[in-house]
Amino acid sequence: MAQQIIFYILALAIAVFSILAVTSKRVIRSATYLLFVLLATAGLFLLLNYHYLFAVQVTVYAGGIMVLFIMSIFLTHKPGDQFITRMSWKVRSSAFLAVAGLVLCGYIIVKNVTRVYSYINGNELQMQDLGTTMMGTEKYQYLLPFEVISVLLLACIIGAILIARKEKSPMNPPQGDMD
Amino acid sequence: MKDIILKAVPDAVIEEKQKLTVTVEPKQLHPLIKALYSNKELPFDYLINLIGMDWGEKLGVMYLLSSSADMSREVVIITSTDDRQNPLLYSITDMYEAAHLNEREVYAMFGIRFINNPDMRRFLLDDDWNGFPLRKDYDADSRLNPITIVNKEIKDIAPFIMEDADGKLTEGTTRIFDENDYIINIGPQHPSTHGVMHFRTSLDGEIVKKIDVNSGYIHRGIEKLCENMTYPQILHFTDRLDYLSASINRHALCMCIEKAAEIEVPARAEYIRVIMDELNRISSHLIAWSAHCNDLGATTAFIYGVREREHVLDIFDKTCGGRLIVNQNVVGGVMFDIYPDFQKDVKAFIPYMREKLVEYDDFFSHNAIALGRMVKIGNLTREDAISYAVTGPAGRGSGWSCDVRKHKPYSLYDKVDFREIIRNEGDSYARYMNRLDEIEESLHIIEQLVDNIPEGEILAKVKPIIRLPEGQYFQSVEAGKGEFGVFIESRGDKNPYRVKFRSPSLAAVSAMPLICRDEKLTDFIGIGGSMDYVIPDIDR
Amino acid sequence: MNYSQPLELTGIISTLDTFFRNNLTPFWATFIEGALILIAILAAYAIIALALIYIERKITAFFQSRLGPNRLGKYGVIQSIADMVKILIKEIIQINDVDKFLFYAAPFFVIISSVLTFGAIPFGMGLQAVDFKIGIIYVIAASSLGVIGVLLAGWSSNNKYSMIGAMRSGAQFVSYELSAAFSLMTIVVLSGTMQLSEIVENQRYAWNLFNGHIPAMIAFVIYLISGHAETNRGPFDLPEAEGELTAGYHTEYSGLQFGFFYLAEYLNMFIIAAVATTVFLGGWMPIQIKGLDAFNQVMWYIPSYVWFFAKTGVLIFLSLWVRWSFPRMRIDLLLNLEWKYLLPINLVNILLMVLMVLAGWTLSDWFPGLFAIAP
Amino acid sequence: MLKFHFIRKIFFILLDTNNFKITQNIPPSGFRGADINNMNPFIKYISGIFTAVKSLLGGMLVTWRELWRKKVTMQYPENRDTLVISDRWRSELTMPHDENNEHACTACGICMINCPNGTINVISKTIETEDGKKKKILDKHIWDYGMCTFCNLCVITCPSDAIIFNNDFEGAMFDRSKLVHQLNKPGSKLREKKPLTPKGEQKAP
Repeated sequence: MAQQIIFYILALAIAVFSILAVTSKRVIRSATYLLFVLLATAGLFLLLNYHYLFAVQVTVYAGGIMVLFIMSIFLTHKPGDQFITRMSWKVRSSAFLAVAGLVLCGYIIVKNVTRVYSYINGNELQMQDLGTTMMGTEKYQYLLPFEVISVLLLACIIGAILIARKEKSPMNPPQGDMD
Repeated sequence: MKDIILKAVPDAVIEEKQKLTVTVEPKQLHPLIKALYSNKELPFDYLINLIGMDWGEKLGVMYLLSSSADMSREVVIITSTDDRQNPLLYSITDMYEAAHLNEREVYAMFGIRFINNPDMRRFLLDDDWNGFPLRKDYDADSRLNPITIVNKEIKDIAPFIMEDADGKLTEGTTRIFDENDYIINIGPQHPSTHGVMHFRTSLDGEIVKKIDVNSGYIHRGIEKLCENMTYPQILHFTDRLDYLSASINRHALCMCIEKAAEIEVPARAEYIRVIMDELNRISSHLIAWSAHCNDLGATTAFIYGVREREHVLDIFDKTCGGRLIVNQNVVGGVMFDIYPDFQKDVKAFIPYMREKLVEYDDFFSHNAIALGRMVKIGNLTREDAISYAVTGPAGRGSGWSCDVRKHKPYSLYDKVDFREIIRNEGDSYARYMNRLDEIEESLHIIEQLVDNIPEGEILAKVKPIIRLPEGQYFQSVEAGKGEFGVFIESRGDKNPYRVKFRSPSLAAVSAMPLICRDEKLTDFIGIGGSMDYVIPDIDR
Repeated sequence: MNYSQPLELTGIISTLDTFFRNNLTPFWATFIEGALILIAILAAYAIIALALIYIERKITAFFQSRLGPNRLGKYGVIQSIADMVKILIKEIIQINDVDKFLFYAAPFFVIISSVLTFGAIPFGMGLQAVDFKIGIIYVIAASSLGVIGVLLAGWSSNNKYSMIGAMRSGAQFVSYELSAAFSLMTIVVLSGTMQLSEIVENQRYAWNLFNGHIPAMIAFVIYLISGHAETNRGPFDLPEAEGELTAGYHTEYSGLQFGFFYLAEYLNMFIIAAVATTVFLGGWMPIQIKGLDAFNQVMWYIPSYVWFFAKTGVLIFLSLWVRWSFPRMRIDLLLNLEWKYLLPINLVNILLMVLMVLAGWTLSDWFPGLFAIAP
Repeated sequence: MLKFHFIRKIFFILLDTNNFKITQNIPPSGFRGADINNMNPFIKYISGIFTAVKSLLGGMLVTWRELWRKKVTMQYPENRDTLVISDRWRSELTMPHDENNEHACTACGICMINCPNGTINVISKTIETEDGKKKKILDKHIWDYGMCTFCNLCVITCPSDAIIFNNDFEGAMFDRSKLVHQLNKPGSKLREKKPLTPKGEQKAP
């Protein structure tokens, strides 16, 4: 019963803050509401004893992505200002996309409901298994994708630095060697 | 030198007073100073003091110029205008950066505007102040300038008067900051401005783009007050200028009066004065060190420095009953003789201080973080130091030999042996190390004097009412922050006609916008600590 | 492990647990136990914070040749309680032109993140509220929430100083979190588990600091530095650098809201020390020498929480010592330190540790008779 | 809302390594580390770390030693009995009265004239002495503690050494009007001429 109560509280929080996140007129507040949604989701994982997912959700989404979000919102123009959505075709198309996404998710969930159920009732995942799965080279193990993604990320980082440096160059002509 | 002057301005009036004095018409002022500034043998590139004057019907300015190479060579240049309604004189800011704030101060106090000065706002006073306080016909009625409790917007618009090639004057305004600048206020109420200083700082991210210096929040009108007081009464004001070098400042004023009144100071008094001066310098440098460290974030260092200073203050306390405001020098000698244990206390202090200097070295001078915060930060070149008239440990940190004690020895300084500490790096670290080394030199001076204090009187015979003969009198000393100067114009009364103090801190503050440009905001505070200014010295 | 441990709290706790389970339905038993744990954690949080504030003021004073608080109570011991009362009854100043919701929410982020982390610390045998299998990741995750509070506080205050402080804090936190996490990961490689209780258990005869010798020591130093930087203290207090930013991101806060930031700052210092103790210095485990049963038994008489707080106390003292000896860093020096020194060293270090563990060069591999747990 | 322009800038600073000053290339004068100019970059990097750590540990050693030294704090209200205030300390202007309630002030007003900021107010009254001569004597000698700058001019100029500064430094009051002191005691009168003591004895103890 306790689990159910907590589940309903979390579900309510997710629902309310999701709506607030999209209806708030201030982008910085939207980001904060989104953060609450992500935290509540992490709470759901915790409820399911998915500790690793919980921690990853908090670190990556709440700690990492949201810090990035907030910092980049600070960098945008006037984040505290209320904005007005004028172009209604955008609203309509997003509504359509949202509904489509909902339908898709619903379909997948309904289709796989039994399998999801068995996952939930399964044993807690061992960290060792997770580690070997990620770093292994056999079938259903992910070393190659892991490495590919890290190379991709490295490329992204280098690209970002290049772009950021370009911004300065007209004011700051390159001085001698760049070490 | 006379040749140069006469060659530049044939009809200049040259007089041999206490200093070589040249009087010229306003039109000829700029060519004359230009000639002095740019002569090859001994360029007069150091503007010691810029003094506004009100001679009754005429308003004018006196320039005390000197050469950075040989500071004992000085020349006084006087110019004046009859027009009391709209007095206009020519600016020398194109040669001397130090003239900027000084000319603005003269504008605030006398209403003289300077042609070609790009920023002719009033310094030390509000823009809407009624009247010009240092004029003789100033109406000090408090109803004219009521105390307001409403916030005043600070205007970013600076007026100027420019003269073009064919002598046409145009008035205009410039903006100090762009509209899109991100300006933050460092001060007037700020933990690290060392007083009530107001730097308006425009930032580009963390980097300081431009600084606008505002001061005058504690301006007390000391120069005006002096005009209505007798000479002994003026003395106690000097303690309240740069309160950290109280004794040294007062020494300067006393010497100025003594020279003018031809009073011979007893030898014992001279010894006591110099020892007190050097102790005062140590305490001033200790505070500077502590405050600098504190500005860099090392609170502990602050407490250590103040702890050592306490020993100096105890000696002051026992000698003359004052700690910060020492109140020791009077015209003709010193107010109090040394107390019986004076020598013992001083001699105990010297080894103690030496030991602590080593400790400071271990604690802070080589700390990797501190080095990162000081080395190559706040660079002030020798040329800039001279142009901005930054003297004292800061000027000597830029490689400029500017110790008044060496160049224009006064009191006993030609008899004692000490080194002038000069570093050539010109950064915060050089200024920092200079202070610590100067503490050692001061200890060395005290060591030579303390055992040899001659017996005798401590006070010369002085008339009860001191009247200085008519004339203009100058005296400079090396205060803790740099060259402190006193100028007195006397009309033979018991009151001075005009008193002006040269403030070393004003020069240090005026250099701040230059050396802080393109530094980080964090370092701006640290550089401020390394320049070591004291605000009451600026807000006289 | 059948030494007698008369002062441990495990007995009381298990008695309570059996009592509740026998007399109540499982739901209510869990509920009441949860509530008790929550109260205990919050009480410990407040008490430790008050104690730390007093200790810091006192030790700082001793470093600075002063006496510190000495007016309230003997040696000023109730000074920080008086300060707490003062902060509680202080007015919370309403500020115009702030984003009210975010402004009031920000302190809670900071304090909740530190309470969450606090709950995972093993204070002693059986004294651990949350013991996940992924304990270390949990600690990293929970502590990473705090920076959001700082960012929001700085932004919503609508004050330029606060804003600069918040931006500095963001840059600083994001950078140093990497180092802190990597140095903890180095030890995860060594002990082969992320569960804090197991990590403590594994250090019975050899602390990780010594077991992993060189790489572990490097990791230890890096963890202390970056942990220090994460808590915005010591030479890394740029976000609130009172020299230039008056108080940085919490300039506009007053009363209890400021109290939250203040408490969290001290508790974060404690948490960093506690995690370092747990991971590197054997946590609550008493000093044990294999083979010397008499000695071990004597050590066990000292309760485990005393061991824990003693070790943590040493690290806190270290942190205070560093804080009051050094000047403040500058933002570029700070980022230099992280990106040019700590992170590369850390990456090399983690590789070194992996090689060491694979090659069997740890102390417990070399001298299994002395240091290994299993024979 | 200008701040966001600025914030964008701050971000670029963080990314722009050109802004990072390389501070350790040239050792400043008095720098204790090894000469790091002519080394290869890797050794420079490593030796930089060691020099830095060494200097930091040196700083920590100083604070460590300080931890065990005697503290310098004076605990003021408690140490009243042992507190030494220098004899020359100027705190409160007083007019010494002898056992006959007599003082030395002739109400000449020189102290009032010499005071730079009007702290002293000497109010005199004219009475008729027994032999019928009119004589100016002191009525009230008013001194404002709140305005005094302790410049000591009144004391050194007083021709009859009637006033001195004493050592009672605890002069704080809750009411500003209490700072205005009347120095002569009620009913006191001018001391009869005594053989003159050499002037200046009292001033410089």
